[in-house]
Amino acid sequence: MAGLGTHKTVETSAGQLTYIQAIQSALRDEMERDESVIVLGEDVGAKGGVFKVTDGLQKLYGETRVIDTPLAESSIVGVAIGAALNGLKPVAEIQFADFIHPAFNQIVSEAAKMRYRSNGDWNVPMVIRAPFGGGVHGALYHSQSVEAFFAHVPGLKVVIPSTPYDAKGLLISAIRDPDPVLFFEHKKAYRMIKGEVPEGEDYSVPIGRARIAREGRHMSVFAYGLMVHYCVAAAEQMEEEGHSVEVVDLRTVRPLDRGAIIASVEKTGKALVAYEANRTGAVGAEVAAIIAEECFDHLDGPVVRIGGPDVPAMPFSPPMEDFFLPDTERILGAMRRLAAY
Amino acid sequence: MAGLGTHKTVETSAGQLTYIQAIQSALRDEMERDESVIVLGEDVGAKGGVFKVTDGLQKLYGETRVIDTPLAESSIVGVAIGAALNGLKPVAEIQFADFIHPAFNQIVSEAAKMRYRSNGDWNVPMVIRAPFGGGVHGALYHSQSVEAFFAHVPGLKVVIPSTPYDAKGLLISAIRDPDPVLFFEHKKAYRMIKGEVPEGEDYSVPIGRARIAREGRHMSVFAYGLMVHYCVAAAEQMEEEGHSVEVVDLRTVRPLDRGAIIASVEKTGKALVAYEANRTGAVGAEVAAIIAEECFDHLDGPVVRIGGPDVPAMPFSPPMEDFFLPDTERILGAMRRLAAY
Amino acid sequence: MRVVKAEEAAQPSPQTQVEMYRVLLTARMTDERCWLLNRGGQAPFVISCQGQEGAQVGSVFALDRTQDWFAPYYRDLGVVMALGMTPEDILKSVMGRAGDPNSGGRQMPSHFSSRRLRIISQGSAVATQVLHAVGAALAARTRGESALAIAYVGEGGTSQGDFHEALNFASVHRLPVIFMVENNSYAISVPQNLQMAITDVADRASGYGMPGVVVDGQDVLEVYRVTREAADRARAGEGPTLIEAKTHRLTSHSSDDDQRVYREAGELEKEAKDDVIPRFRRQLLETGMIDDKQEKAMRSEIDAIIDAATEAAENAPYPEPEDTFLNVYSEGPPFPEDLGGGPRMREPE
Amino acid sequence: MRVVKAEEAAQPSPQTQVEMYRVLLTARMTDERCWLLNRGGQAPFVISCQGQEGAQVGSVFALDRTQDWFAPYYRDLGVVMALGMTPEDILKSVMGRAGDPNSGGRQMPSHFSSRRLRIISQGSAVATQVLHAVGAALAARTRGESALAIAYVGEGGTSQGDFHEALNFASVHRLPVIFMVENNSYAISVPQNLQMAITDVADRASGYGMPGVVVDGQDVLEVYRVTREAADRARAGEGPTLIEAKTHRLTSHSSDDDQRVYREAGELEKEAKDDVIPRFRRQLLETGMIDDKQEKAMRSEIDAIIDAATEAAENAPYPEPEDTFLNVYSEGPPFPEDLGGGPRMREPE
Ligand SMILES: Cc1ncc(C[n+]2csc(CCOP(=O)(O)OP(=O)(O)O)c2C)c(N)n1
Ligand SMILES: Cc1ncc(C[n+]2csc(CCOP(=O)(O)OP(=O)(O)O)c2C)c(N)n1
Ligand SMILES: [Mg+2]
Ligand SMILES: [Mg+2]
Repeated sequence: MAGLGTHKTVETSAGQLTYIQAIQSALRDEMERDESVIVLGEDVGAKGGVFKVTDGLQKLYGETRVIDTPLAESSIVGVAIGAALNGLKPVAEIQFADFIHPAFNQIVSEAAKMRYRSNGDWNVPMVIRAPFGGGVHGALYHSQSVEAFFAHVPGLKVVIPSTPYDAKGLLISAIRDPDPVLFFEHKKAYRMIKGEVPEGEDYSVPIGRARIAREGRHMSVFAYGLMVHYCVAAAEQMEEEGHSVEVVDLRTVRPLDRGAIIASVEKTGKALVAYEANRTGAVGAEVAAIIAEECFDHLDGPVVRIGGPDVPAMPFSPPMEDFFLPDTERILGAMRRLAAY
Repeated sequence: MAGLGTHKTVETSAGQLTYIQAIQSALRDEMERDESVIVLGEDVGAKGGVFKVTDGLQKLYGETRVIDTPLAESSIVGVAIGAALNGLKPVAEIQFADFIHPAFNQIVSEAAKMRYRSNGDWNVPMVIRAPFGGGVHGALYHSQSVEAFFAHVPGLKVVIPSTPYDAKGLLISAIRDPDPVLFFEHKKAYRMIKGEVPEGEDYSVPIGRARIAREGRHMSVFAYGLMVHYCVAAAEQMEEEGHSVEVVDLRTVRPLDRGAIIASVEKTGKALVAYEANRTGAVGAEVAAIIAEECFDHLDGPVVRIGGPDVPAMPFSPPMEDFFLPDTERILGAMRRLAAY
Repeated sequence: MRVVKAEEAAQPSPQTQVEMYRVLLTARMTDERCWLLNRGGQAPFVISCQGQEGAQVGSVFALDRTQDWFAPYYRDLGVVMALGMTPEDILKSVMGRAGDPNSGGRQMPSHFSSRRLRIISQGSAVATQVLHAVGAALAARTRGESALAIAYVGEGGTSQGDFHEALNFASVHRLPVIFMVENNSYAISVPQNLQMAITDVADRASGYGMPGVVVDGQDVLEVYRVTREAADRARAGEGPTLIEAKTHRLTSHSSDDDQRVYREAGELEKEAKDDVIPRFRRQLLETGMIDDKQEKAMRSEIDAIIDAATEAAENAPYPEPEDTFLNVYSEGPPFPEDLGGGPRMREPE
Repeated sequence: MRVVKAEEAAQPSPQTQVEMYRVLLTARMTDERCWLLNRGGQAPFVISCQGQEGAQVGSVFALDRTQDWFAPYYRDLGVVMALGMTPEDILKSVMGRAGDPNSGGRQMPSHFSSRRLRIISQGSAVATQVLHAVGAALAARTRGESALAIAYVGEGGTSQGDFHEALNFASVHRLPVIFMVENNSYAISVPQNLQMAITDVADRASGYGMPGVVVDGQDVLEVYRVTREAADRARAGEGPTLIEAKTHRLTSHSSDDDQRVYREAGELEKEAKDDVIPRFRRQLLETGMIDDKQEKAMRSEIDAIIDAATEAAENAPYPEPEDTFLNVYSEGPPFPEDLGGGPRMREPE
């Protein structure tokens, strides 16, 4: 595991990087480029993070720029806010998205509202990184998808990349953004997903823009994070069955790319949203609501949602874990039914 | 102010109670009926709460059953959870819904998941009461509507009454419920809304069932809390303009009464959702998504949402506060446009 | 009450002491004006500094107002006035005018903010600002500056988890922070004995390996002295200090509260007798730093300033309704409904 | 290290001491079996009690297992076994079987729970359980029972706001609670000096007006004695106590961690030499409470039990996939999609 983490691996890999390597590379490039960027969190120093995302950074940039914090998320975020107000660009790591809740008040009441409540006098250029998502035997508290809580909060931006290219490009944009950005990394994608990432060159991907992961004419499927890959796989199967499915990778869940969502549905007339979070009240509901409000004249069928079941979280035992996580099969089934509608 | 608060007022009022009196009466009846019911929170004792909801309770039931807690919401909820596990039925007061966030982890990670994670061995019979909503010059942190955060969480129930009858009946159900219930009281309704409440008689209103506040044939309008009254007023105006509008008071936002929502839209063919919370990612999005998924064949128009603007919260200055809060006029405008669609 | 040894160095000059008195008076008289406006229906909400100005003004004058960072809470009118806020700034905020420098009329009164003065914007949730001060100190230390940060919080606020996490983080990293607890022995209606099982909040300091100091908050010069000592320690890299200023809340919690419901009349009278303003005034008269005539002149000067400020605030415009949409994010909203957009009102075509 | 005066009364009987040793051994040997299964690919995750069993077993035996309340954390295999959990219970949970009494295979291993044994279910978020123990104690006190509650937490967990809020609430209301901190000087990779600026967590107690005791966690009888004293205080209405047991984490944080990356080999060897099990064994042999032959017999008995338990667990069924929907609320789901319902798969008609 350690090997994968070091930036060495990043340098020697020729163009192709894993999702986690792309994130490591973005962190290192930005810390190299900008002295005001610091990293703080639990175990991010000597250990290099429980997933090794920050591996090697403390050796490179020292203990003042890579800080092992006490075990207290509210302080990680609250201190990052104060540091951001005084000129630093903190990248805070929450060890698992499931443990972001103790910092909820600092994120929602403070970071999100600082610019607004000071009428633009203050701003909080801060990134909060956290691994999320299931399928790694993490059970109830190491598998959660918590993005919906923050996608409801004006003042925050919420980014969830699905590819190494976007992971690096969006993390760079997040670090350079003058406002607080939550950056959720799918932990199952860390080593499973590989892809092209430009060497050396300084590129970034804009926050708030969706990406057409796969063009299609008969149906629009909206997803983000790991689900994008399952949706593309299902879409390819549908192609063989004679249905052309467009897969839109939202990439940012706040702000949602309304224009891209509406344009795709106006083209295809059918819409499906797939996500891993608890089905009710999630980001998928907002996507469906936008479509129901904006695309009525173009809709040829119900807006279908495939989400995680409405149970507290993903259980540990394999049969229940598999049952919880939406997969290619389940998405394919919904696509077939919607196509037949 | 004090006068209104005491249960005396409650007893002497003949059938007609204000919204706050109905809540006071439910609290007192349940504390009288069941020794295991306790009340805890900031200033709930000697002062009787900042809105006087618990006024007089400490005199009646003593300091062991009406507890002034330290100023720390996470401990209010965390201690209530532990007390509930050991046989009490705590009714915790969060002084303003805006200040529930420090307790977010205890509510979402602990209370909501206790039954599930113990496979049904443990349960948390607890109520969390909090005044919410705007229009009282409360500014950014004394006006928020936070229900969407909790309506996304399996394991929680979220109740928001709009009338004195429902406020008493639903609070009684919440206190008797074996699972954690969040009970949000609209602070502007406390003294503004009056209504019939049966004297003495022991009644309750089931959690999870919507109420048809006003029958109609041409359009369905879904709301909860104070917005219900604005919607009914707008619907009456619409009646004069020749449009029959049905207003559905959701009353519970988790679980939503899917059956009632679907039945109403199948009848009218048009749907509008009005709420005070930030528009994006709120309960209104889930209602719209349910309709888009279940009622496609019956819809004669887009599902329209009227929500609070997507800015951090309701500002203090009167022109901005008025601008933020959806009112009868704004709702009426949306009804007219949807009717004309 | 533990008191640290006196230091002549830590005595403000006569002229500074007179200046401190002027700020004390200005804060008090501005606050009194807010209550008048509240009764007159021009200010929906007032929350007071009255009684606590000594801890506020005494501490700010002991710090470096050209570089230090301040995270005050809603009682700290004395803090922000010592830093340069004017009665007009305050009255505009009490009346929710566009010209309110704290928030442009968005926040309740007394939610102070000014980037220019390094006053960190505060929300209403108590104790969150304590962590922001720690972060500001971390940033200053990272850049090798000699600036420090001070956080102000009530004794009730010390019950929040954030208070504990802030003291712990600051002490682990020996950051240049001063934690100033204004202990007025009430949190709205909750007395100290229901807030904590100890007499002195300062006793919490040893649990973080930092010095804890109790000071009489009604003694401006003592507050100045202990704050100066804490500042010297902080700048010398010796880490944070917890200062507890024992003080009094001379008004009800806010204009929405009536403390006679939960407090003994006797206690209120006793505290009123221990008011910092007459006490500091006496000190200045005895040491001859000011005479009766000068003091009266000062009061009428300030009165005139506050009258002018009141008129200016009354005549100042409200924000435009649409200003509600501004300053959610740095960029203008690319997606109106999502980035600070309005309720959707347009014709569904 | 402050140590409280010895009390003969607080010495467990010889037969109890042997019983305590049996529990120590059972916990240790069960934990070792979990690691074997992990290497064998039958257990995806293991998090260990190894090294901390003394503080766990010593404290439980000092309490009233017929009425007291327990809020353990994931290291506390020794606690739950002292309360009656069996190797089979544990192995079923490690293998995610339906018969896991803690969670029916829903939680990661070592997230203990049993209403029958008054073991409060724990999630993964550290330190939340400390407040639950305070609440359980409040309920017992409200009903006038003599039961107390004990919360176990690591020294890293003490950095959480909830730890502070729990100690504060319990001390204000003088509740019958014992806070047992198992200080193994690491939080995953973070050493104590980066977790807090003090040597003894027990020093935090005075900030809450409660007694703080440091005890050698490798000394089972000392842990028993100080816990008994805290329990007597609690039942006498004298309020909570903070006990810090100095102990060692003999394994990596979990099966996902490798502590050699961040810890010195020397430190690891030194701690291995201070293992509680050989130490308590020596004590029992010296006092003649057990002899070598009996001890060996005990080990093989336990081994046999664990072998049988392993087989039983391996043959135990997994939960049904659809069990995922159960126990979200008390009532069956009236609205399947909303109350524990499944992803919507039905034909949109
Ligand atoms: C998190 C949070 N909970 C509750 C409140 C409501 N509230 C406002 S001030 C206050 C009392 C604060 O007391 P203290 O900290 O002693 O400050 P003081 O007002 O006495 O100066 C309370 C409970 C709040 N603002 N924030
Ligand atoms: C709120 C929260 N943040 C982070 C984690 C991840 N985590 C699990 S255990 C642990 C270290 C705990 O250290 P300590 O409290 O000392 O207990 P120990 O493991 O040393 O016994 C961390 C950071 C968590 N479980 N919960
Ligand atoms: Mg106070
Ligand atoms: Mg530890």
